[in-house]
Amino acid sequence: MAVKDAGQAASSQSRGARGRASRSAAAVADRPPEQAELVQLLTPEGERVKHPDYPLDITAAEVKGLYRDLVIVRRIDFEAIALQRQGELGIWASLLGQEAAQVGSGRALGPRDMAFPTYREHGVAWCRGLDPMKLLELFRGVSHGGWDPTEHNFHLYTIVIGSQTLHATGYAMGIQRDGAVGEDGEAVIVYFGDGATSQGDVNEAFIYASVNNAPVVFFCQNNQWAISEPLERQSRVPLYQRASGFGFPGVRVDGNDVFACLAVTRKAMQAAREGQGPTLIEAYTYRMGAHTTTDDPTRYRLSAELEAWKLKDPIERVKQYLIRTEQVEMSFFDEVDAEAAEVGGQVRAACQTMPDPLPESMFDDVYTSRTAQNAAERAEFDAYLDSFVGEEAAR
Amino acid sequence: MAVKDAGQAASSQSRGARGRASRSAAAVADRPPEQAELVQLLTPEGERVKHPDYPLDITAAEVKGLYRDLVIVRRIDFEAIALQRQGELGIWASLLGQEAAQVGSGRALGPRDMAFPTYREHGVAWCRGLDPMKLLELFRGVSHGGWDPTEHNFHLYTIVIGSQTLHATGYAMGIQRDGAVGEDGEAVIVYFGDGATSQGDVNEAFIYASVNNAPVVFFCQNNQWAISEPLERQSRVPLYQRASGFGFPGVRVDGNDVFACLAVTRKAMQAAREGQGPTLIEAYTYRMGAHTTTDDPTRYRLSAELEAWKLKDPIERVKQYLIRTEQVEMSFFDEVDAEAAEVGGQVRAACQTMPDPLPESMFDDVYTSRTAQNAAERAEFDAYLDSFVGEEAAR
Amino acid sequence: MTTLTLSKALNEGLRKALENDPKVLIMGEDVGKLGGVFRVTDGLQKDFGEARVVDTPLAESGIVGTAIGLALRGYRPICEIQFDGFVFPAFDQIVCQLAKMRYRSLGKLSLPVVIRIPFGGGIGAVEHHSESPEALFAHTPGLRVVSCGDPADAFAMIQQSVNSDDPVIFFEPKRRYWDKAEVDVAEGLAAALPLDRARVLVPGSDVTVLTYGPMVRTCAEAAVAAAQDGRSLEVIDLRSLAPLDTATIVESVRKTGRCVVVHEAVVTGGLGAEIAARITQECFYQLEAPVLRVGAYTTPYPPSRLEEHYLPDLDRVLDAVDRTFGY
Amino acid sequence: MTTLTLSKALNEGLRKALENDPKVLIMGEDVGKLGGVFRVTDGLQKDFGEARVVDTPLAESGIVGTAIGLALRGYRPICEIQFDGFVFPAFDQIVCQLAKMRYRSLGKLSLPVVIRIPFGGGIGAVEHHSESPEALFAHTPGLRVVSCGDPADAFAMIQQSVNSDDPVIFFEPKRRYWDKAEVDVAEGLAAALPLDRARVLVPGSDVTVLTYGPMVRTCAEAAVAAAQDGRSLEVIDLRSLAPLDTATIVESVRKTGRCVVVHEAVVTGGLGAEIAARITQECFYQLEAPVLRVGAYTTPYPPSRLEEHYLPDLDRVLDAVDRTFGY
Ligand SMILES: Cc1ncc(C[n+]2csc(CCOP(=O)(O)OP(=O)(O)O)c2C)c(N)n1
Ligand SMILES: Cc1ncc(C[n+]2csc(CCOP(=O)(O)OP(=O)(O)O)c2C)c(N)n1
Ligand SMILES: [Mg+2]
Ligand SMILES: [Mg+2]
Repeated sequence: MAVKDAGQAASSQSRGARGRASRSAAAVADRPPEQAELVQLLTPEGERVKHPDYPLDITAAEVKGLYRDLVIVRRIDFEAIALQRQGELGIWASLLGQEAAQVGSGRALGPRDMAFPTYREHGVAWCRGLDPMKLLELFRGVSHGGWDPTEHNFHLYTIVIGSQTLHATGYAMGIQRDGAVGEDGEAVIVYFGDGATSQGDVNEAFIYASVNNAPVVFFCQNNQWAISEPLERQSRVPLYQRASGFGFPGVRVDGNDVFACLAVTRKAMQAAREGQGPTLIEAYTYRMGAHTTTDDPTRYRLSAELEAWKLKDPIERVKQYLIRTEQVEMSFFDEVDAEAAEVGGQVRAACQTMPDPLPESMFDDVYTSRTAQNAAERAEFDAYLDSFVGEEAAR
Repeated sequence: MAVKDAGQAASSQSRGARGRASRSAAAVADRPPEQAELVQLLTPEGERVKHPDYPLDITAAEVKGLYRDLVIVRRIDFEAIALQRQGELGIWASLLGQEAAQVGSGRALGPRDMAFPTYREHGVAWCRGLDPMKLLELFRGVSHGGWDPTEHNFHLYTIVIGSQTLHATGYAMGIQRDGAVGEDGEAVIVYFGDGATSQGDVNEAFIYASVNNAPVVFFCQNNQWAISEPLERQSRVPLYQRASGFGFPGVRVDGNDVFACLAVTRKAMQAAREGQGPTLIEAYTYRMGAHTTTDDPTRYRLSAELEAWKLKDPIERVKQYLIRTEQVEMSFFDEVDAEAAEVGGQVRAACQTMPDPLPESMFDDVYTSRTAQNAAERAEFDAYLDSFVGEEAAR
Repeated sequence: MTTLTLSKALNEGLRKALENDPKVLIMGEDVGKLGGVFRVTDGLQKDFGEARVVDTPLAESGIVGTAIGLALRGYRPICEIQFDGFVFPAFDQIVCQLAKMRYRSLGKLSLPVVIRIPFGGGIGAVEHHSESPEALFAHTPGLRVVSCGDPADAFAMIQQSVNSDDPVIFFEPKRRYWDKAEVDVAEGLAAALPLDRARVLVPGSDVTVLTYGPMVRTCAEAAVAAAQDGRSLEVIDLRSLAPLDTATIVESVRKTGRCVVVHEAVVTGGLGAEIAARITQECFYQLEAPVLRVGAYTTPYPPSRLEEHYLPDLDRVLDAVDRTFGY
Repeated sequence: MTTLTLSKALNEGLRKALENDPKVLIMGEDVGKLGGVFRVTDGLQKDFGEARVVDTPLAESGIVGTAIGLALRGYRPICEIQFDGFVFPAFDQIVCQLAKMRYRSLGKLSLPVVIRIPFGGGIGAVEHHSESPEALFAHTPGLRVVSCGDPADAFAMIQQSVNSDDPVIFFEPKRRYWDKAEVDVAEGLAAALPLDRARVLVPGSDVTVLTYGPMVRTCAEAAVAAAQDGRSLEVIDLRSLAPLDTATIVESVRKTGRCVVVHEAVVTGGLGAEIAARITQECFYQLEAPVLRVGAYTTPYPPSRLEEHYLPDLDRVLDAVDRTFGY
């Protein structure tokens, strides 16, 4: 069929050679080759490697702490998936595979820094000190979030893709106006996915951040997939390069390497705090699970890909490193597992006994104070509910 | 006042050193220096210069043609401003200073190429063969455009900043599906301003164009101002560099040099037609007049800036080149002036006698066929109008 | 006749549209291999190729904006917006460009673009996945806004929408995707009710109940329940929300003298307001009671554990019917 | 008392807000040196600095999105959208984020953001510069939507909006920017009518005329004209479009028994629909005639040479008043 063929031609063009080399006046020719440097400090085999720009002095206690975080957040995630299967949660967005990106970046934050998550940053939430139950409330349908973002400097989850990047940028502009940039400054980190980079809002955030030189770090977890769409549907060049077009630095880090994520985020946050403006970090990682518990990835991706990434597991390499460097007793791993199991058990128990919100609560918090209309509707609702009480009693 | 100071600190940071050099892993360090190459083929003094990537063989007749275009579009613009002052037009957006960018790019198009303008592309409209009256209809308030875009492959003016970049990209995706890419292919050019580069839509267009490798040329007339806002409010790096972040070439051209605009656009269009995908062209120019006839630029910019740009006038340099190279008799300039005056006179006369649309016409073309509601509202309107006829007769 | 879910009926309708006209395209997030999160486009990319069933970047303004460009080039794109709550990034392209291009061009340009939006709640979803924004589009001249209430209409109306040279915002009642009914897939569109016409679903004499989308089934059930109480409801599925089929509505209300409008959207400023205002104007002397509106309360959509209280249901419809007899 | 144009009254109100609270910011396109295309922010950047009166990039979603972030950090941003037709790129941030953040956070977060929008037609402008999109916001719970009709209200209401901890969409009647009236600039807000209250502008007894924004003056003039014909109009300036001050409205209509709602927006699905539906429900037994709506026809905004026919004017208001006596 003619049109179909034309279409195929169109799509093969987009994969074919683009003849860029012959266009020397074009800016693109000056870009670095696409095999971009991936900052890595710990290999999948657990070997420590050095990087000139990211020296990382890390104590055994710190490494153990990171390992503990990684194991616990994976366990919480695991429990949540099980709870969803049992009908206790409406849905769950798993972080499986992204633990290092989240724990590494989350542990790079100071208490006064502010974090803006998407809907998948359970590991960051953990690092910030948020009670995991708050996350479960959301996925259970008991609240839309409802925690106090100022308590742990961890904003509410944002579901509309990309929106929070502008909120984070505005917040960072507020830090500037508060005079809180400079020595002992504050900064913001905002999380988003590879798919999110296509949204207008995210690109506008890059613009507002760069023209204002705002203290915000854009942390993109490139987990290779936006639901069923591979990265090629969003970009034909590595995502960290996007930043250069807006005039600020971009860096790609091994997102399964908790050391590298920690070091790269620390440096970018410190630069932001000191007034050096935004950085885009692309954490190159992989979504090991389904997009959410309602998704079926077997429809769109090959298991071979998954298998390849399993070899790069973010937790295993820290374990190997600890073993290799003899920084721990073997019992340490069992202790962490036991602790994780306990946290998991608490999560499970608390979720199963979580009460539903009161029906009338749906009328609360629409405005600062209750409006006449809101009060009238609520009264109408109460009366309506009451009308059943008699009926039920009569039965 | 503390907050004010903090704010000032914030804004001075954005101008100060950003310590980029010390962040070597960052992509930005690999970018070319900011004194970007500006493609120029004709100096302000009218001297022809060569550029290795843009050889331009141009006959005397062609140069004369370009000169004629430049003078005539400036004259139409001049008439329109006068007509607005006389109350014949509601508003006018002047192209003064941008003639070369528009004529150079406009003359680079083939008849089958499609152009998507903003609201200021009167010079491109001229090159495409659109009757200037159509533009005046819009600015007079007689229509919202209303010409047939397929007649001259020149789309309607678009007023919402940036929207048309997506339309152009979609159109280019249609060209791909029609199999009209390749030898003897078609391509699209879309115009937008420096301010427009901040809109989400424009950045989304870059994404759609690049992942599809669509045959579209993004032609940004950087006239240094978005109404009262200088370029620094939109970007801290040259705009042509934006493209590299999306993985396609960007090039900066002297927007007051009609030869360079012609050559650079020709090459980009040809690349697009052949399947090499999008290019961003930044035509570096200057808005010599007010943003529109209702604007007062003395409120926000210094006349010195204007004076400096006057020396780079896009028409004068072609005239000097023609004189210098002795390609024309001096009478040629008088002939062109006379022709321009005649076109101007026609425009003036036609505008002054342009009838208002019929009141009932406002009900037309909402849907393909008239809906019952539309018919009812129209009938109601007719009856209402009729009710005055009696009254007026009675007076 | 085949028994199809509403989702599958849409799928079959889309398949016909793709078969009938090579210019028809489907575009959206995850519409390809995945077949959309509700599987409405299941299998279509496999059969029609990646150039006709297009997984787009994650950017809704881009989806609609490029669809407009494709339409200008002669294509007939069908855009999928993944959930109701994610149409807003595309709002500007829809209301300023899609809706106005014909008018702007004095009729020289047509934009035969369909925007499919799964809408409404009741599926236990998280925030932004249960919205009912149809009134925002119905207030925008130049758009056709429709919603299907059952598989047969889903099958026919999606094809009619694709055939329309006007842009169509096509609202799909997501909680009814799994409802089944008989659909005549072989049948052409000749016998189908025109896209802009309401349908008297249940004839009746005491009260007119006007509804659309997910509430069609609810109201049909209400009619059955009311009949047991000896009350005869005339249930009308509006189908076209803009323009409204005022003739059918008015005819019914003139007959019954009572009217209840039911939708999931927030009552305040919802489509029910327009319908009530218009009916009151046209049937002032026939109305025995004011037109009552049943819909969501004037709050954001609550967490899903509360949605059964928030959304109208059979009881609230019957309650309103009762109240119309209180005047 | 000083004689001020509505534009200058807003300017003075904004100045007070900036003076009273260092957290108040103004942000938008061209609000700095230029003072906005309508000069509403004239001189404010000069006096309060670039950190408090901010020329933003040309991106409305960015304006509102970063304003939300600034509000989360404790600031009180006032965003200017340059024209009504350019608010749509920010629509997503407004309806999904700004309107819902308090609800989402169970009251823990406030977003005291004001979005100023010059709206309406009648100034001979090109496309997208004469829109009346207020109904789209009034259908969105969580937003306050207000409009001022004269300089005194402009001065007070803009300050009240800045003081509100709820987000406020503030519609400014652009064709009345140059209307002059006495304003007491020295006076504080204590004596001002609360932001959510309607005002009986012209007391009367025969017909209630409800309106807001640019049509306030038109309706006041209609009252004068009607008085000459011996008809007494009660003109109410709604001021708050969401939530509506139903008490004031209902009290008036119960008294007059007749009502006309006037706005520039398209009648179909406009705010008048909600008002008419609600009045009919509350005043069913008192209404002598259906609530009539006067507004724009159901078409896109036409070229400006036609706008006098498209927009409601004094004659069309009087015509509707006449018609309410035809029942
Ligand atoms: C504006 C918007 N459009 C669509 C969606 C539906 N949606 C939810 S997640 C998702 C994919 C996100 O991909 P990515 O940004 O890579 O993040 P990831 O889920 O992989 O972490 C989509 C399309 C949404 N939430 N918001
Ligand atoms: C979405 C949108 N926002 C705001 C405006 C108002 N506006 C019209 S022109 C303009 C400046 C445009 O600047 P630029 O893109 O540089 O183009 P130029 O006018 O300089 O050619 C603005 C803000 C608009 N038309 N559309
Ligand atoms: Mg992803
Ligand atoms: Mg400009």
